[in-house]
Amino acid sequence: SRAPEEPAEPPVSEEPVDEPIEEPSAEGSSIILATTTSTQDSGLLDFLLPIFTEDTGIEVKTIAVGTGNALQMGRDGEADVLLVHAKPDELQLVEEGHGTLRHDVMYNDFVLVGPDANPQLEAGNNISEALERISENDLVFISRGDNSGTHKKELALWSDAGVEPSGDWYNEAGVGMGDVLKIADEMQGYTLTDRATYLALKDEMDLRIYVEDDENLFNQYGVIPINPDKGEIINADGGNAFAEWLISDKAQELISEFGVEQYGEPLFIPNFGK
Amino acid sequence: MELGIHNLRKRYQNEVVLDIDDLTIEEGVITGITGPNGSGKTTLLNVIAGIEDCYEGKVLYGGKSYSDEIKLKTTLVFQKPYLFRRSVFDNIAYPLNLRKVPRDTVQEKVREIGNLLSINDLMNKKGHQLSGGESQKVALARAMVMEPELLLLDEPTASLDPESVVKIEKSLTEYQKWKGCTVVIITHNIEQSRRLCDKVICLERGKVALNGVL
Amino acid sequence: MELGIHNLRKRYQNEVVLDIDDLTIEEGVITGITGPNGSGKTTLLNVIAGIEDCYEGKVLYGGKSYSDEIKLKTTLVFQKPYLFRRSVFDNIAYPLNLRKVPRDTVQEKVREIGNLLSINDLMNKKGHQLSGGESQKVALARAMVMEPELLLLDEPTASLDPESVVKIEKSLTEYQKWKGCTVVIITHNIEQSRRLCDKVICLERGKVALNGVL
Amino acid sequence: MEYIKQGFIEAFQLLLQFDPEVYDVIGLSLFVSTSATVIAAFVFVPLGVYLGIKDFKGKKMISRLIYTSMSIPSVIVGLVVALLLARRGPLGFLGLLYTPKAMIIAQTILVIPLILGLTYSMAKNRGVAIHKVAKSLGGTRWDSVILIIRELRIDILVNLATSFSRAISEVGAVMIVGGNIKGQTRVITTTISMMNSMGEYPMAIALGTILLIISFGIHSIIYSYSQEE
Amino acid sequence: MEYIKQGFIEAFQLLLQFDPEVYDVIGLSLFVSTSATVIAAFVFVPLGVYLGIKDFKGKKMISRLIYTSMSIPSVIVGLVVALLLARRGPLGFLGLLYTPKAMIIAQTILVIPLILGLTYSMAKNRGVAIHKVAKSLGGTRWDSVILIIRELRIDILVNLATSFSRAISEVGAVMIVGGNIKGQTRVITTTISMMNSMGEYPMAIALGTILLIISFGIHSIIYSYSQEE
Ligand SMILES: Nc1ncnc2c1ncn2[C@@H]1O[C@H](COP(=O)(O)OP(=O)(O)OP(=O)(O)O)[C@@H](O)[C@H]1O
Ligand SMILES: Nc1ncnc2c1ncn2[C@@H]1O[C@H](COP(=O)(O)OP(=O)(O)OP(=O)(O)O)[C@@H](O)[C@H]1O
Ligand SMILES: [Mg+2]
Ligand SMILES: [Mg+2]
Repeated sequence: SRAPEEPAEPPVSEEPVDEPIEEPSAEGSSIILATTTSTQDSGLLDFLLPIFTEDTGIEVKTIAVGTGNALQMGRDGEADVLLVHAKPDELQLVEEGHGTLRHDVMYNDFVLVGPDANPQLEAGNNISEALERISENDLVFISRGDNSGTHKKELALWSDAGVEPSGDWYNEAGVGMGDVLKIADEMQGYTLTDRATYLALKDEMDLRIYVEDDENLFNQYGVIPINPDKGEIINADGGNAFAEWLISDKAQELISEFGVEQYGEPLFIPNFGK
Repeated sequence: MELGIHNLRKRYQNEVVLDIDDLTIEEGVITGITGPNGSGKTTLLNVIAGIEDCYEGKVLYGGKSYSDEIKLKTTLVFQKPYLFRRSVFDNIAYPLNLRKVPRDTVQEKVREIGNLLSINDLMNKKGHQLSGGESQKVALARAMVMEPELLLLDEPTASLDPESVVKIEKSLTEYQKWKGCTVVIITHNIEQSRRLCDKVICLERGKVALNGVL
Repeated sequence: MELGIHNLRKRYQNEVVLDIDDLTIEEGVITGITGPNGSGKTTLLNVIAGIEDCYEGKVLYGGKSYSDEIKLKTTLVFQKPYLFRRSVFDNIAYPLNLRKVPRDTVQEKVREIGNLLSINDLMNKKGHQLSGGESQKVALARAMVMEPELLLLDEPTASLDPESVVKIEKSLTEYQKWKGCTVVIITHNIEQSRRLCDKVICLERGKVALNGVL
Repeated sequence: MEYIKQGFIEAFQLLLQFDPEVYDVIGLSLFVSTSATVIAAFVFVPLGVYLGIKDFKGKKMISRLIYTSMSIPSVIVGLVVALLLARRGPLGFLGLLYTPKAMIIAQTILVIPLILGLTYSMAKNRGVAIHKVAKSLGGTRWDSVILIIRELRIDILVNLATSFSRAISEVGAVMIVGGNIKGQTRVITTTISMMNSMGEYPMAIALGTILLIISFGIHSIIYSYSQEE
Repeated sequence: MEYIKQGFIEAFQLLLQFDPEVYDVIGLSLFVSTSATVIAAFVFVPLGVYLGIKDFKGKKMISRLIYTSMSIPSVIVGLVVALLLARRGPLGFLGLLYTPKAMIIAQTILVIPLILGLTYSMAKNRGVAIHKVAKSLGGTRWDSVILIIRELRIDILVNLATSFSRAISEVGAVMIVGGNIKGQTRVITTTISMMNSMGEYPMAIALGTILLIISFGIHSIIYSYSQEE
């Protein structure tokens, strides 16, 4: 089959080698988007990107990695634009001059999930209290433990709750969200997860939501075009175009529609400018 | 063990390399097989030894067909001997160890056969480091030590020096007389077959061309 | 090519298997090497052929030491011949192809040598499917076809039938006379060395025990 | 168990639906891994044979290094290639990262130790006798190399099929240097890995089954070739 | 380049710091992969030799299946084992998922095709001659198997080292069935993979280097054993 050879010659990706800056418009170019696995695994990007390419003519190469890795790629100038969820780190990135600016794009929310039926943990919708009870009762907790956006969020929540998470009950897994959920299910433990991944895997597992809708659980995604000063190959126009597009009314609308059909509720809630 | 060969036909691809209607090899004597190169001698011996088992026809051992029991009483020394990568002693002891012969007896028997074939000074060498003639002697010793009722030899003295040939021939006849076993030996040496063999079969293009006493 | 061997010493582990102070092998004649099994004949031939290159001492070829040029003019037929897994024709043609001999000439030469050794009916068989004697003849043909100035033969007739032995001996002497090449042949057969060899060297325990005319 | 059964069924459905996306993924897998194996083989089969039959000082060390290199984790290969091809890396100007070419490079590096090691060990065991004969007939060492490759071609083909299998079934390196970009660098294993983390087990198993079917096909071809001989 | 250099330096720092956590990870890697290799070897080395020397109907098919199975992706092995061991799976009552035992099971399954395939091909090539001799001396087929294993022990050891290398350098299966849980199921490759996704490249390269050092050590041991013979 000849098909596979086509991508061997990506029509545009090599052009910037010769004419890195001259490109007047981003039309017909391609950008590298470093993002987290949750945006890819949930199917959001597969839904949005074809429309973006249609609108702007810019092709997007998505590299879905951990937030830590994505941020590092931004620092190294290996990506043109980032879509990640670790707000403090993102702001620092911009402050250090690696990114030009940062926009809020959307959020989804985290939920605390755990095994069916545990009266010890009816904490209402207060995440801090729930975490305290987990540690007091030595209930098994699974942490992402991999510097991902989710992991960073979790650590922040522990510190808000004034608990030092350590001990036999606290397991650091170091794998992706889906795998952590499976581990939690298997070990009958608790974990903090983004709602999208939970919804996707819910049917395979005996885990239910214990805490949700606490405003501390909001998971803000931001878009950051990378500073073109970092290297001559960076496609700044493309990156900016992507950021602009994501916060456009059209894209915000699309985001709010995504997932409604399958789960009855949107997986991500657009919030640019809110 | 008397050997009866009936309607034996062996092909490689389309070529018939053995085609023997009826042949009896007598018990308790030494039978020589000779014949030009490529006439099927080695193939015949392999068939008798049960090494080659893809052929038409029948081979009967004392009236019975090939079985595990017969296998334990039969052995073949190959034209190109293969020795194990261990000491000559272990090579010769191997068939005895297979038969769970007690250690002391093994020691004794190996020494005995080593004396008979004058290879006791090779005992500590490795099997794969021997010269052509040395390996042939060790392979013969390894076969004789198990005291087979049917001993099949494929040109066992081809690479031996004349002195060794005399010695081995002598040992072989003595041994055969003593044990009363059946020996089949392939040789190109007419003098040798005259000295050793009670009967001689001559193959030609896979057929028995001559069968009798020299 | 005259061969000069000086202070040659070859060890395996601690054992000295060759120990020759001074030995000359004359140009343009057939020299026989004999001696008991394990006396070092094969080892000596391997050293001369440049196959074995880990030894002390010197081997000189027409006064010069071993070189690529000499290698092209020298060949050895092993005691246990190894044939390539391709047709006998291709086996024999191999050394000619190595030397980039034109196709037609290759055809012709292979047929010629095949006639000489009566192996033309084997040409289409595969090298690894031959009988012991057949392989020995093919290996000899493969060596002779390259018309070496120095031809080394390790028991080349050990597995041949008597008729073939006569034929090969005759071809070999004729060939040697015709080309005037130097031939060294290991044999255990005293009759054979008497028939073939102009000079005979007898090895014993790695040393030259006899060197002269039979 | 249910998932596994379902996976098999889906494998055939997938193949029969003639979904161009699925065939693109399969095609790219085949293209990348075949290219890597062929490129590596051209240099490293001869080199492996050569090293196997040559005696030289330090051969012991080389042996150990060759065998050691066989255990280099594919993630590390991917990472190092990615760092070299990255924009700021020494070869960044080529703009190869996240393209099939980068995947071929990474897999080539990945199969080199395997091809080298398997060929080397084959030549050491069975090539030396052939080398001796070639030498005795006046051949150079390179003549021996060619002869050995021809004599042992079936075994070499099996070794190459093993290496190809390793390449087409690995995920670490292609994921890092390819990035699993839809329509561009997505191959069977990166898709499996993604399906797995999305909880779509039957689909993952289906793709795994397809991979095994491909491998079976390749071994069947080699096998029937070896029978013809 | 900088990352790579830094990685090497960090590798030695890591080893010399005697950080118990690092040594735990290395220890578990060794334990899991060694166990898997040894368990698989006990059954599948003899079986491989046996199949290699036996002539039977359907041998061609078996050949192809054995070689094909060598290309099963480790992610699939991990996934299937995880599905079997999961609480809701048929073996869930054993409670093995996310324990080192599960990792051993997965890696055993992963190396079985490799051990079987390499042994099988070795026996087919070089065992048949030995089998003939053993047969001529009155040995059964199993006697031949034992003899061949002893005669070709060095080659078998090299094959096992290759299989071990595959096991210790793979990440797909152990990641899925082990979960990379700190202090419990974290091995070298899962840590490398995690470090990579955290963007900590030098650390990843450091761990990769350590893995190669281990592998080099193992091959050195085998090598010096083979020299003694
Ligand atoms: N594996 C094989 N495939 C095809 N033909 C074979 C095979 N083995 C032997 N042959 C052929 O079968 C014939 C008989 O071979 P065999 O080895 O029995 O001869 P032999 O009488 O022992 O000869 P020699 O005296 O040379 O040892 C020969 O023509 C040989 O070429
Ligand atoms: N690889 C080896 N390692 C150790 N010893 C060896 C090796 N090869 C040969 N030998 C020993 O070297 C001696 C000479 O062997 P060689 O093969 O030269 O004898 P030969 O004169 O050709 O004997 P034959 O007439 O039996 O062929 C023998 O004692 C043999 O055991
Ligand atoms: Mg024969
Ligand atoms: Mg010899």
